[in-house]
Amino acid sequence: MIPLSYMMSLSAIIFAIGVAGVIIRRNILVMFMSIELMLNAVNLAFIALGSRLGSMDGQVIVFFVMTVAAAEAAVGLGIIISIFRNRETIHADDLTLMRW
Amino acid sequence: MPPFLYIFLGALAIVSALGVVVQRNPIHSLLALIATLMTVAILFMGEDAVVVGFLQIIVYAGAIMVLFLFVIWLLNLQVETGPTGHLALKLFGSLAAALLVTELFFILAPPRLQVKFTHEPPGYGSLASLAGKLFTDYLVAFEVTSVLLLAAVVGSVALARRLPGTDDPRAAGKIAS
Amino acid sequence: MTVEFPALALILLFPALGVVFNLFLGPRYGRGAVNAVGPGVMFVAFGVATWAFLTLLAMSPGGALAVHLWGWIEAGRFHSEFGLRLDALSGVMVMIVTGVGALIHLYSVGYIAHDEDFARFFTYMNLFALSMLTLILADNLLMMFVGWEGVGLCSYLLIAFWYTNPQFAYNGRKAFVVNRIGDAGFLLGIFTIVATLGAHGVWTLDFVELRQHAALLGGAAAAAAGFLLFIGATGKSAQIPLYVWLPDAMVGPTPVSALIHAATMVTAGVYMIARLGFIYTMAPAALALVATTGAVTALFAATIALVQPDIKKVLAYSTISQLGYMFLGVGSGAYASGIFHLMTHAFFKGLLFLCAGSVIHALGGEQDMNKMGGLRRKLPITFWTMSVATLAIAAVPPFSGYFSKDLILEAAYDSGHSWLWFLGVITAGLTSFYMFRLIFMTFFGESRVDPEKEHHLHESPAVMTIPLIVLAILAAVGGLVNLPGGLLWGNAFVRFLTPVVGSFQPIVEASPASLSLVASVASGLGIALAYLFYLRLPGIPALLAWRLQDAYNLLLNKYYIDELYNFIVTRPLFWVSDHVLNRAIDSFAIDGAADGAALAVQTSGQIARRAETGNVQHYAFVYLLGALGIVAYYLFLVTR
Amino acid sequence: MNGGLLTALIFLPLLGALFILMQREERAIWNSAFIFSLLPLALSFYVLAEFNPHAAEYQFAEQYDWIPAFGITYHIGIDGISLFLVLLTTILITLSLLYSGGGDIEERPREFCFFMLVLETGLLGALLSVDLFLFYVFWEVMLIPMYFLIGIWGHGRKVYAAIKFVLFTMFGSLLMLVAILYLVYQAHVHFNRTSFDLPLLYQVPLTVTEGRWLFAAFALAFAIKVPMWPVHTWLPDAHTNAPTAGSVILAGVMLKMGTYGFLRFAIPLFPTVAVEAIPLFMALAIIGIIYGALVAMMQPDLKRLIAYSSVSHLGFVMLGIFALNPEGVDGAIYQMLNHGVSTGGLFLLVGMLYLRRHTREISEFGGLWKRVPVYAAIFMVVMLSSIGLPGLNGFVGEFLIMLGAFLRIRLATVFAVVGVILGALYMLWTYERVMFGPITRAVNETISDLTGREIAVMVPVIALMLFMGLFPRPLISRIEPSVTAMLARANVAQALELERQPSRLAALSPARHTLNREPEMAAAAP
Amino acid sequence: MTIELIAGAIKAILMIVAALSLSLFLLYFERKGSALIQDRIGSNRATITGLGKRMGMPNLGIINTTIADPIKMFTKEDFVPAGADKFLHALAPFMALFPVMITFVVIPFGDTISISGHRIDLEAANLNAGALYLLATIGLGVYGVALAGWSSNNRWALLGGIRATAQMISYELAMGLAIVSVIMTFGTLNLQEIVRGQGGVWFGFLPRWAIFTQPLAFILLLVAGAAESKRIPFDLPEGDSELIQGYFTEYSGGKQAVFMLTDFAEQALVAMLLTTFFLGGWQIPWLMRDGFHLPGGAFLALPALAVSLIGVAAFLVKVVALCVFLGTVRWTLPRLRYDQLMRLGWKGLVPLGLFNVLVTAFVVVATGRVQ
Repeated sequence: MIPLSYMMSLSAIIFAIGVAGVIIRRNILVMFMSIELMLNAVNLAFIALGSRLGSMDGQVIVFFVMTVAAAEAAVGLGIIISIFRNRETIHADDLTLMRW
Repeated sequence: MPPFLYIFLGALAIVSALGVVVQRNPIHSLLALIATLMTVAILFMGEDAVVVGFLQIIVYAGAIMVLFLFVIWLLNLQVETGPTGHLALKLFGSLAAALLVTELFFILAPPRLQVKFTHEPPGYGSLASLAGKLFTDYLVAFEVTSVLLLAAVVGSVALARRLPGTDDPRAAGKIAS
Repeated sequence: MTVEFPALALILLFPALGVVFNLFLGPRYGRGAVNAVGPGVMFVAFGVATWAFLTLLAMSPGGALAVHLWGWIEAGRFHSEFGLRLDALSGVMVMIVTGVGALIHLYSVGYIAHDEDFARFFTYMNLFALSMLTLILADNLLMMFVGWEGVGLCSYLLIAFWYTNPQFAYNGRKAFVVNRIGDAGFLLGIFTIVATLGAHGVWTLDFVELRQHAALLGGAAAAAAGFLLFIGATGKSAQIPLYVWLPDAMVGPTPVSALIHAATMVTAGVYMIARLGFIYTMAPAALALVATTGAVTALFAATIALVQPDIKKVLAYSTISQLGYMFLGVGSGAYASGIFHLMTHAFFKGLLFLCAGSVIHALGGEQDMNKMGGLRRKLPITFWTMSVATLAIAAVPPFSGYFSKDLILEAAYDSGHSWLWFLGVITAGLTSFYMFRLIFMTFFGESRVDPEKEHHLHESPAVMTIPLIVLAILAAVGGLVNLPGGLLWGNAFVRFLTPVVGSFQPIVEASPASLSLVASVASGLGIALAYLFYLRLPGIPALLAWRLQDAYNLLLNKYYIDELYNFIVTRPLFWVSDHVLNRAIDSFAIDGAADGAALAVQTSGQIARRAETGNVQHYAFVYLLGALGIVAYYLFLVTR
Repeated sequence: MNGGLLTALIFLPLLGALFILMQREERAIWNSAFIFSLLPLALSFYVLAEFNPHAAEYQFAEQYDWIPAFGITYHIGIDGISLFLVLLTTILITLSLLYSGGGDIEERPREFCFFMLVLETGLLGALLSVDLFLFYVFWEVMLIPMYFLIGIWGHGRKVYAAIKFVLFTMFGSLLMLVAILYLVYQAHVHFNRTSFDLPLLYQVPLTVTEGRWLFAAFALAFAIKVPMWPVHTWLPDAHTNAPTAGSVILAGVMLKMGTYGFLRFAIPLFPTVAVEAIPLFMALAIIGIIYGALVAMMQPDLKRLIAYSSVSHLGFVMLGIFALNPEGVDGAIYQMLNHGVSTGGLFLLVGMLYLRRHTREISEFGGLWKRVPVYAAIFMVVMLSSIGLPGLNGFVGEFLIMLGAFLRIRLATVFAVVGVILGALYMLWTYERVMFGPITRAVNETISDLTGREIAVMVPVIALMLFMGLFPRPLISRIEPSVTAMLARANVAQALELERQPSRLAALSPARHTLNREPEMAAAAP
Repeated sequence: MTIELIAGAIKAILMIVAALSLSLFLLYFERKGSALIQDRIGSNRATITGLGKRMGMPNLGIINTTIADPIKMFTKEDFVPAGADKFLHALAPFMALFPVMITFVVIPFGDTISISGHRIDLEAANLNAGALYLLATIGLGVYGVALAGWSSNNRWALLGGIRATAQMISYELAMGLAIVSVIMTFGTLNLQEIVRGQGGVWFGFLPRWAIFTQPLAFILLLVAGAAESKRIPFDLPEGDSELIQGYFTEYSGGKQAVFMLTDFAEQALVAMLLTTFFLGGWQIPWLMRDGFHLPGGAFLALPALAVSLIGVAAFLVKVVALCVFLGTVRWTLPRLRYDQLMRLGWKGLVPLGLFNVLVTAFVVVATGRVQ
């Protein structure tokens, strides 16, 4: 069986990539995708630990994470659409209405 | 799961994840993401989470990503052009991310990360076991989640739809607020 | 002993009714009703007062009528009531006020005949009568203070009666504020008494009780109280240093000047001191102060009166000086004589003002004596009555002024203030001089009235002349109530008052006759000089005025006292409050501090909010840094 | 013992407020508002009738558990100190609603009436609550409606004024909250039961230092509300920019909350400290009196002038309170009422003038008497009462205050009377500039006299002035027992004994348990 | 071990071959069947040197459809439009084909047979989560179409892609629900087990096929499957009259062939699914392991291997029959409008499916068959 720390490290890497994506991409959509990446990394960690600990809870959590991710995607994309309709852009650094 | 498979899938996952970030074309990013999801799903199965793995493919790859695809089409997104803004931010962001990875490595390195290894019970990862958990210990959470989904559906419709009879794009915003 | 006499309340009630009627119904029911009600209530009050006074006379000496109305301020240990008390002193005063008051009200009917604000006028007049009577009939110091301030208010209102003239309004305010200064002293005096007696467990201001416990007061407190109350008196009775308002008060309608600023209100101070004689007797120092102030004021005012061209101004200053006499009297401890002069003065000075009013009325508001002269044929009644009054004020025997002034000078001498007596004598001379100057300039010589007024010169209507005549009679014979000791009913008046105000203990003995002789000579000289200057050799005054220019101007401008006050008090006060307090401290310092604090917060916020770029990715980055920090900390923990 | 009476009194206005929110048509709004302000008025008069004049303790008291966990109870009661302030509140609210209905408030009448009634609830609650926490709640409740009243219906820099008002008051009251909590904590330490109930907190023994700090906190909160010099600067702005009704309530009742707070809380809770503080507060009060008068004299704006005159008058009240003897305190309470009536009246009158000319600049007026005799006459009376003419209400209060102060510190009174003089000076001057002289502005030629409604508003005010001036006894006799009780409870007499030998102050002050409670203090300390 | 591997490989190949040959059959039926239905002659030219003609037999056009057409297609020019995303354009057809193809591995085409002691399951991959796998792969089918539409930089193509995607996503739901109800009835995700569960008879004569217990689900799966495979009446994505060729407008030659292949394969797949889930897969009425047990007690013994082979045959027959049925439908019904399509999907099938699942759940609980 694959050592736990390997799986964890893999998830860490994917997570970090997701983080980087959120920070460096201007396109909200892609930032969104990167968030999904992070979620998946976390899921991976859950699964790995769960199987090591022999408890289903990890998988259950992942299940929930997916569901929530689905909801989040639905709403998030809806928001993105209405943003685009109102502002004609989905570039993060153009959407700075909430500044001083 | 045999090690070579792990190495292969891991590499694939990392590469495609990187693809998500570095691809300039949203569609390509999306494909890369899908690839990542698939690989991760397979990794799940390798970790005896078969059902969850399939669910991941069905829900994530099969449904959510299609949503993304639609949005990309709706907004008719093209390749990101022009200077992509805060280069310093990009630089430091990547550095910070790298730093994060290293830190996590330090934490997750074997000596520090110890879990009390227990053998998986029979039927581990099967639909039955998952359902068992879901409908006993996590029943409330489950129901709440269903409500959450319902809310999300209504919400996203309200957000995305235009007011009937108006071309005013802000109408969507009005509905939303 | 004291007799319950509820009818006393009526004396107050009727003027009160007058006020209510004139205020609310007067304008509606019109001139006739007001003319009837305004003086009417006064006459009724006079009737009631006479009734009460006769009852008092019927009683044995030292008796009093009293009625307790209701408890007023009762807080903690202190308590004071609304109660009326009519003893000899207040009796005399009430008679004067109601009597003279009634006459002057009557006179006013004629005087105000052409003014559309008659209702307001009589409202004020009645209100004044009410306050004045309250002041007099009050059976305790605090209630007296009510009247005290009330009359001040009325004088304010009446001086500013023709409010459209800013100057008049200003004079009214001046009168009130100056009075207020005095009243402040009065209040402090009250507090002193209450506090001192309160320490001995006596928490009252009732005159009777005060008199009983006066001994507890002790010299020092008595002196303090006396002094403070006297400040009040100087304010109300226009003594140095607070006399400045009275001359300006003359801008009011002349009946007002007659009633308030000659006959009654201004004498309140004298009354008060006589009323509290028992305190002053315990404080010789205070008493001496009173006497001195009185004498000095008398002389001071007289000198100013010498050169004033305005007929009412002359009378005003003469009033101040006569008041000075009264204070000299009471200050010498001869309270009765002070009151006596108060009474006679009420008669002749009231009369003088009314006559002056009649003259002015005839001349259509002309007050400058240089534009008069030779009026004695045009205004015979006015002339005769006025000359009677003049004789009285000039202390020509047997006119009333003679007896009272004599009594005062005698008292002054006997009480050891020989030099005050001397001042008094000089003043007497000056008095007769300027008074006859007035008469001569007004009624004798050739007319200097400008032609267009000349032809419609006319004697005032009966409603105005009748009071003149009545008062003239009083002024003539009023003095007889107190013939010098030894003669028929010698000292009747003084003896009548003694139980209330105490008898006068002379320190040095002198023959009244000689003193009175000196005084008479002085006044005689005055008259002669006036005759010389203004009838025989009319050039002299101008010559003198030219020769002694500075002195003349000094007198003409009333020693520049107003200017002085303006310069040392009023102006600095306003300057300080405006520039220092209002601008510098309030707006700048205090408010500035408050706003400054706010501003500081705001600016810091302005700076801080720069961090809010609104760019999600910046936030995410910072967030990530935070996460890094936490992980690093955890790392540090686990690796340690 | 009719329970629920006071509760009804407090919450009837709130009920009315909610009812008004349901009204649509403007007439209905004003009428219902007026009716709903009449109900508490009637109730308060009933209370007055039922009030036992000889009892010093709380009457009609009610006490229910509110938040038992923290010993917070809903404890309300009324005594001589608060009785007439309650009456004043109900009367003034009614009058100002009656007035505002007459065209003073054009826009958003519903919200206006709503806030007015909510305000009334807050005021009454603060006056009637015996539980410190309850008091604090109402104390803050007062704030919000007034904030809106100024901010929405005000004139000029209304928002600035509103915010300034709220910030100033908040600042103080938060300190007070801290003090309250500390006090309750001490109560817990000593009687190991948590309670915000005033009677209990009176018993809490404190070291002198604690006492001083807590007193300072309370005093600051109340002093700002009073407002004492030099924390008065919010007042002119708030008054000037508030709508008429707002100014009336603000001056008439709200300022009294500060002085009331001193009487009810600051002094009885920390008597010895209060006694120590006498010279300081008397000095501040006197500065307030003279300063307020002088600054008022210089104001070009009528409302501003009146505002500063309030500073002066409240200075008198503080003077009386800190005389700490029956005369002074009675006078102070009486003066609170006077100020409520007379300054309230003045603000109403100025409001009426503003309604006609839309300016409050004194220089804009002059010679008005000819045009508006009735107005001028009423103004005259109100002004005279405000400058304390004997026979009108103002005098009684001022006299008692100065007497009390004189019995405590003679010099104080000497300065106070200066205030009296100046009061006359600036008031008469103002009156002169507004009413006397020739008519300088053409617009003033056409200005109309008071309407029936306005006269109806002013008549009660005048009547009150005369009544309170001539027959103060029925009021004072009801006020007195509670005051004497308060002073006794605050054992000022004893404290004064000690004041003579300050060295023994610490030893003999109510905190005489200090010595034997040091250990538990140590124990209590975390 | 090795045997299993070999067997697996064989089975997989068999499955692929079956799929491909079925596709070919369908291609043929597409041509001649339609001609038959529409009373045309249909393709009948190409021959191998006119052999058949000489023999005097009619030209059934087999050569045209099964050989000529494919050759023609694969030899045509592979055209890539300008501005197209070449990579994706090339990738799309295979992304479409791949999921379909891998789906076949979980379809059981026969009973377990034992060769020299090795028990071999006649199913390429016997997954415990077979049903889930099914859904997953079908779900992935979307991307090929979608990317085809997008990558060819053509309005019609894009529209077609969008239509296809939406349609498939919508009908996957109904499909899933139908399958779920079946899964519930048999209480397993394993297709082989499901098929086994359909063995035997009720009341002595009625086969235990799920179509009898789940008729509604059958119809659902039938319709949904038709829609999923974008066949008429659900062929809006490639509705010729509107979108020329839909998402593969810009495809030609081999790539287009792959798309067509995908279509046919999908059709076959749907047929197999229906067979497996509802028509008892390889089961034959009254045939037990040892032979036929006819109603009325008659018995006909058979060897095990024979039984298995008959099963396989039966399976194929059923599938072909279904394919023909689907084809017939295709040439019988008119095309829906898009809104009708969506209404049918979301307002018709999905609620029905949910209702069905509900009822099934009640029944299952009531009959107490819950482990």
